[in-house]
Amino acid sequence: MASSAAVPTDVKRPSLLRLIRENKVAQGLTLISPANVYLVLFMVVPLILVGILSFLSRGEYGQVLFQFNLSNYTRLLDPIYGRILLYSLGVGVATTVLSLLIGYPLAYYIARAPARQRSLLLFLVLVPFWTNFIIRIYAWIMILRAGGFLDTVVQWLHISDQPLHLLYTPTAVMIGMVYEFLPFMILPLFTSLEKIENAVLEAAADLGAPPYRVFLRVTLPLSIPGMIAGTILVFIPAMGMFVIPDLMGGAKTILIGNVIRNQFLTARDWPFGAAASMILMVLTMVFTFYYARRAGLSEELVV
Amino acid sequence: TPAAAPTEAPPAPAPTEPPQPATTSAGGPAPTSPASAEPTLAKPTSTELNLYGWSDYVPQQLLDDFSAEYGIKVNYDTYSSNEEMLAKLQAGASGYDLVIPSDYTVTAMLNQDLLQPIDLAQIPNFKNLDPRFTNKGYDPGNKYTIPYQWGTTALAYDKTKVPFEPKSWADLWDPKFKGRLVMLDDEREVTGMALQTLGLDKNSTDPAQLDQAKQKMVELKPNIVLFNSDDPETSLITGETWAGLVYNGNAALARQQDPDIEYICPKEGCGLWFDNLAVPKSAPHADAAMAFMNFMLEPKESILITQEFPYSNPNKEALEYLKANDPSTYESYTAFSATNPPDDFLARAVEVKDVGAATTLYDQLWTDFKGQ
Amino acid sequence: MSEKKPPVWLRIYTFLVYLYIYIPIIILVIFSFNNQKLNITWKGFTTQWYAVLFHDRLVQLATRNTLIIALVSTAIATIIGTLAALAMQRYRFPGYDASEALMYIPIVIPEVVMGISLLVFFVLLNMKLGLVTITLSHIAFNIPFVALVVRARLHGYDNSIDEAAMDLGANEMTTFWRVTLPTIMPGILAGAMLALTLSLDDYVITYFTAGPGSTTLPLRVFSMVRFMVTPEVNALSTIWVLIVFVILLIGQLARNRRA
Amino acid sequence: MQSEFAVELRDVVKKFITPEGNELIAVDHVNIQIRNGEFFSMLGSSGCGKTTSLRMIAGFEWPTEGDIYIEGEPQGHRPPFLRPVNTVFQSYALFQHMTVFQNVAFGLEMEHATKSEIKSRVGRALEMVRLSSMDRRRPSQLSGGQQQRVALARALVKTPDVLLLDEPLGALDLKLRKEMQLELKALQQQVGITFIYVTHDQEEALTMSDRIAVMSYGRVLQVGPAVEIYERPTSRFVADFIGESNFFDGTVKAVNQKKAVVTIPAWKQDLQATLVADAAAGDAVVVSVRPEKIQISEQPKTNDNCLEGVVFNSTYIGSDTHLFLDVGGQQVKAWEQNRVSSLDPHLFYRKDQKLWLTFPAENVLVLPKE
Amino acid sequence: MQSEFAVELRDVVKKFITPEGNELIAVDHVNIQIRNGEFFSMLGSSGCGKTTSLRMIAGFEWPTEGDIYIEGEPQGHRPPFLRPVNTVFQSYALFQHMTVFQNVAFGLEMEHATKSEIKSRVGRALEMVRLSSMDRRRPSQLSGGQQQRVALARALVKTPDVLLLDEPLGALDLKLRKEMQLELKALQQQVGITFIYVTHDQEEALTMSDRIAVMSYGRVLQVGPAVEIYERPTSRFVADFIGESNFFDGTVKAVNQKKAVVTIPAWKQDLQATLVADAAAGDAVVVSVRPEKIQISEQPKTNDNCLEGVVFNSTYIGSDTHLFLDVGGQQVKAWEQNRVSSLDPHLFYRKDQKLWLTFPAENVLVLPKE
Ligand SMILES: Nc1ncnc2c1ncn2[C@@H]1O[C@H](COP(=O)(O)OP(=O)(O)OP(=O)(O)O)[C@@H](O)[C@H]1O
Ligand SMILES: Nc1ncnc2c1ncn2[C@@H]1O[C@H](COP(=O)(O)OP(=O)(O)OP(=O)(O)O)[C@@H](O)[C@H]1O
Ligand SMILES: [Mg+2]
Ligand SMILES: [Mg+2]
Repeated sequence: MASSAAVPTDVKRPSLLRLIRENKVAQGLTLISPANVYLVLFMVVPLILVGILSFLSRGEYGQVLFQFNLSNYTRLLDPIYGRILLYSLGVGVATTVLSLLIGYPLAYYIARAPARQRSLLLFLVLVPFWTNFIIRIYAWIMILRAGGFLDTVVQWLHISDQPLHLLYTPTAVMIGMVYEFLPFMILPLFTSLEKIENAVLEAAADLGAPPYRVFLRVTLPLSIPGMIAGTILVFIPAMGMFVIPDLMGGAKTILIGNVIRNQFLTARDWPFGAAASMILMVLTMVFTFYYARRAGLSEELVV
Repeated sequence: TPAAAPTEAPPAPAPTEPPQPATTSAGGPAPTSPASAEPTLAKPTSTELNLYGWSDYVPQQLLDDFSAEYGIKVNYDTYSSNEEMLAKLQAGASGYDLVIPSDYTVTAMLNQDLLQPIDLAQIPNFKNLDPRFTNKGYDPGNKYTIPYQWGTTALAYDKTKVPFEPKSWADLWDPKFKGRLVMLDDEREVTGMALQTLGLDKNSTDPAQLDQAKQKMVELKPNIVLFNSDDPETSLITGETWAGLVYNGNAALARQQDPDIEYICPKEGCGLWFDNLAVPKSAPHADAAMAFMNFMLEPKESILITQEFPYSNPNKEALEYLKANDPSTYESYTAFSATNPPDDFLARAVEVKDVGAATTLYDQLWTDFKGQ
Repeated sequence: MSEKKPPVWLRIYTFLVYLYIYIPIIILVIFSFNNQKLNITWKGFTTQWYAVLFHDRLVQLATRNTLIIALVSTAIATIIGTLAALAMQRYRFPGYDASEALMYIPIVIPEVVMGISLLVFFVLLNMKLGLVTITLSHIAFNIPFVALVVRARLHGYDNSIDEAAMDLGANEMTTFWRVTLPTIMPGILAGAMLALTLSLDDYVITYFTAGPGSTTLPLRVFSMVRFMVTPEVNALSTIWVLIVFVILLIGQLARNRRA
Repeated sequence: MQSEFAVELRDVVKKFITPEGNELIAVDHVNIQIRNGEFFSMLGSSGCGKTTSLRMIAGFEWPTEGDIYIEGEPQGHRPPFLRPVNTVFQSYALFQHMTVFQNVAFGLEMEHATKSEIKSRVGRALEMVRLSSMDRRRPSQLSGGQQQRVALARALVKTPDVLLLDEPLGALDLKLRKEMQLELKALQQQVGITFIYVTHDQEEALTMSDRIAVMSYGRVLQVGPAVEIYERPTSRFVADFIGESNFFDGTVKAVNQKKAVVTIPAWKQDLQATLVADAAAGDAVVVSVRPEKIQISEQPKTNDNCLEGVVFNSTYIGSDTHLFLDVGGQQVKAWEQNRVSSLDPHLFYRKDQKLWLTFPAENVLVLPKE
Repeated sequence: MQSEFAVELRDVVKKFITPEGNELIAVDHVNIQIRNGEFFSMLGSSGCGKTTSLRMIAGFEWPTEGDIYIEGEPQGHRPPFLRPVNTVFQSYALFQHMTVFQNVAFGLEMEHATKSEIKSRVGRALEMVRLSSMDRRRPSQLSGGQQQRVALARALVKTPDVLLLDEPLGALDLKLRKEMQLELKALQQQVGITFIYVTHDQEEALTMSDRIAVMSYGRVLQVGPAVEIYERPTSRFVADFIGESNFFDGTVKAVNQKKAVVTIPAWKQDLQATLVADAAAGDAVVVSVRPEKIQISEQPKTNDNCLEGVVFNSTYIGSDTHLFLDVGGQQVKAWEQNRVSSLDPHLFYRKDQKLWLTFPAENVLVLPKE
């Protein structure tokens, strides 16, 4: 850097500016620090509080006693929580798979539509997603409940004159869950499908592959990153979701989300709730990281 | 006034009703003269009141009247379960002047020293209350709370649908009810019901008894199609359910839509609850809160609550006022057991108490029961 | 392939999925004109609920709060998130992976936990709960989503256009404002849209961080439907959908113009 | 092979509807017959319909009118995967998610070839393109030239009757492109498959092809061997598009079999010329002379077509020197090969130097005026 | 302009740390002096450090050692926006969100020029590149060649002391590239700005440059005018990289001033040759002969360096024919210009035809063995 001293204009500039200008690392840190500082302050610190909380214990009247112990974690060893966790996993998986099955053809259709139509079609997928969550759910309840819209249609079509009694069944829960998470699956799928050039598909056909084999051997594999991103965005929240199962499923079962919520809102056993959420977080963290690493999550999430 | 416009039933022309109290209370001091004559009754200096209450539980008209009378702006923020409110105050949330905890929640709050005492001398209208509903176990002498509304949790059923007329909780275990019952999504009420069915104390903390209750509940599970604490009446109206454990309010609403709905306290007993106004320790405008409690007890103000919400009113003067000014509403109020339970009904009603450490047991039981 | 349209079954399927997506919205709108308080079955046409809505002071207050929170938090989150995206996409620095991990936290923690932990946190700082605390929380969970989307857009950004700007005499600041920013604007807008959506729709976290007088629309709507689903909420959401349509439509047109 | 022709386009028309909604005739009544085993090039400027024609042969597009015959069979709307032709795409269109081996094997798997057969045939194909060592790599780990070879192997391994190549070397840089040209040509002679080669690089076409079809605006202007196309273009467009040429307006003065005398008004002088298309005395025509055919001398020559010119620019490009002269107000370019070491100054042409140009009569072509 | 040199690289070294963490010397003790107003090209194969050198002059990178002088001033770490040079990027790097006009105006706004001044200067710049009519379009609405011209105008409008161009024509197709080459050259002569032109296309460099620097692996091998580089390369690499050449191993037999006699063992024969670098009798050397310098005759010539060869391949490329002959077991390529109409068959060389090749002594260069 000795030579630089020979350059008057540089000497004049404030040294800090020069430091930043010449140091890529400094630039990177400058840009990232606002986010890091903010997230550490408003995410990490609060979570540390929860972490500490998970080692304390519940007072008789639901207040938090500063008695350090591990009982909250040992209590989680009770097989019932294992069962609940598995059940929640099941709901998460079912939702993810169904959204994938329902969303994939749509994403494919949009990705292959003429460029002019694409953004419109995509935007149509997003609109309902902008209304209020709870209202969407109640709309579905109105549709599914006995004598509701669906029954009316069914009777009008003379398919059956008996109410279907769909509401408060697992089917209803799935209808609601998939509805809620579909956009999160379609968006990433769309972006990865859109990236596939027509020429590659033509090449496959040219090499003797009939359409279905073109799909299985080329389209599908090339859209895996999108599937992974979509899976993360759907599976995680679906696993923690409990409002839909409660409202549309009749609250007859209990999910990990309920367990955590109940600790804070009915049993008022915050330490135990904290412990449960710590475990859940660690699990999802591991899951996400494993997957996110395998598919540049961000690259697939173009809205 | 639009706030009341949606009220469809009771037949009383509720939309036109509210203005009268509004106008009268404008010239309020006259009728309340005995109270306001009290030299000790201080006019609040605060200009704001942060009311933190159940959603849709305090009539907009009442708030407007209060503001008109005292020139105090009321912020009405809502919660939808005692525990939501408790969670926030327990965490130390401050700024709220008035909350509406239920009986057992009062106990919990007192134990955590979250409430501040109230000076009954500041609340002359306390005398309007029916003694049956004051001086309760959770707050002897009403040092901290003023009754707001009360009600029951009991058995509602559609008499045209049920296979037979249920007389006791035990009847619900009948296979004929398979997939036809609705239950409050509330561990204390449901477990309590099971305990009562077994002839045990609704607030039992004995692990063995609770375990029995659990077994009993598990047996009932096939008959339950829905747990819902918010609008169980809807499923009764649509016929998705025939019977179930609900709040009196739910039963009343169901009755408005469907006259075939009955509401009884089975022979094993049923539930009883009280909602009260209380002032958090951290309240910045306690004086306004006190003023509101007194104002709310004015008969023509208190009755607004009954006209808009289908619960029971502990204010006997208010009911007298209703009888005088709106007989038809009074009629339907007294006629139905949900709003005006007969004495034998009340006699069997047991209120839920805070069970302290045992709460964990109930939660564990509930988790096991649902996690089956 | 120009004249080869997608197979019939796929077109039908697509139509059905769109139907699935829109039926609830249609029902919602229809029942906003239902003349029955316990909005269960169709009882006849009325527009009274819109009148009710327009006089509902709590809803108006809530709308105001919601908009303030959503706009402010979106704006700030978009700025911070965009900077982060730039850092992540263009630079390597110590603690890179840690920063990335940090970004995933809000995506993976259960909302209740996030809400409670923020509540406890604010109380310990003894901050007055209200619009400020809600906004702070929304910014927190919005930053990662903005960063995620903007990053996707930055992927494949041609750095030489920045160099070109400097070469033509623009210093770092001018280069950023005049060249970098406009170029990645579509990505930033997309990110902002996502943030806005999440902020407008959030219930749990908002509930715990809310204080006196800071009720938002989701909170209000939730308590409205909690005990009785009156058509008023349908009317509310009908208007909501209308506004959203207009907003998105404008965004859409803007995007088309750019393209 | 029952048919004499590997591929035949009979009166093929292809219309597109442009996004703006108006009709666009991309291929306009094209008739081409491509013989078995020949290296056939389609040459034309961007947008003239080369790719479209190729895509119709491959089956990605269907003719609006007319039909395409492969080995004598009409193809109609037969889908690509049923046609005995394979394509090498300009963008290569490799499968990024497969290794080099899997890419090449793909086509054979579609034929349900046995594992062992696939192994050996893919092996041979990769050898042919000298990539045996890289069969485990992914396309992203290969250089442009290597990816190009994979695309080639992938198509060749199917041993199609016809191989279609759409500007396969377009993406490579000059030096590599020249290399690959020779390789491709050698490969074609080795495997004996019919190649249909699309390019807009005329030098490429000349170097590699047995026959060339020159296209413009969807029409075929001339079909013939490289030499014919270059030495005896039948239209000004072809003469101009293939290689470079000087053009002068003139009128035919006299015609005698294939010879003609043309007057160039600009010079008030006659040129002895050769007829390519027929023309009659009095016709207005264009005369075309290739720059390298022009003989430069410092002294006037006695023979015909010798004119005086003045150098106004001379560009040294190594093997040749490009001279730009002014001949009676017309610009004329002439290429001189630098046979002897151009270092000794007297060999350089100076600006404003007077020189004599001779246009050999057999290289002065008479073309119809357009 | 106080200094004789527009740009000077003094002993410049640039090291990079590769992602794998090992050190890479991209530019290795380079010394170059570029005169005011000259068209200077940097030529070299991919990865040899051309772009890096250019980026250091522009100020996007800083030398690890040595320094860069512009108009005699050391630049040190001065940022790009303070240097009197401008760059035309290979990727054009146009601002997609601005119109053509705004793109060109950008640089002037940075100088805080007045509205009216900007308007007139941009107008002139666009005229210069013949885009005046398109000033309202966006880059995405322009063809490659047009975008290229915008990039050019954008840099030129700043009237820099030095213009840096990094393979500006790399992305254009052959015909357009040739056109733009002449245009650029003309433009440079018109505006008289110093051009530093990076390319890996030797023909391009030869056509356009006043002087060329040939680079390889970060080092400069030879700097000189096109003719010198082409006709008198001082190393085998240069001879091979610039144009094409035949190379034969041999040993110096005798030296006499600039003349030498070299024995080619393969042929057991001596060649009269010219010395480029000095060599002494007995040295093992490489002899280089350009294909177009070789004279072909059907009868043996009496003069020196005349050898017999057998044609094994002849490729017609229009203006020339490329002959590949076998001379005593060694492959020799010779370019013949098709002066006379190649249509008459006897003018074609047949495979296996015997021919006589003469290597003119002044074009047989003796290069050091590497
Ligand atoms: N799918 C399509 N829809 C509309 N027009 C098209 C379509 N495909 C090609 N065209 C038009 O048809 C004409 C011929 O296109 P084609 O690709 O065959 O040209 P080309 O000779 O291959 O040009 P290039 O050398 O640039 O590849 C062009 O004007 C093009 O715009
Ligand atoms: N930022 C960098 N970090 C590490 N190595 C680099 C960097 N930039 C260039 N290099 C290396 O320096 C060497 C020279 O690169 P440079 O771009 O100058 O080559 P070039 O002559 O321009 O090649 P080309 O003709 O392909 O553009 C290459 O090996 C390249 O990989
Ligand atoms: Mg093409
Ligand atoms: Mg380069």
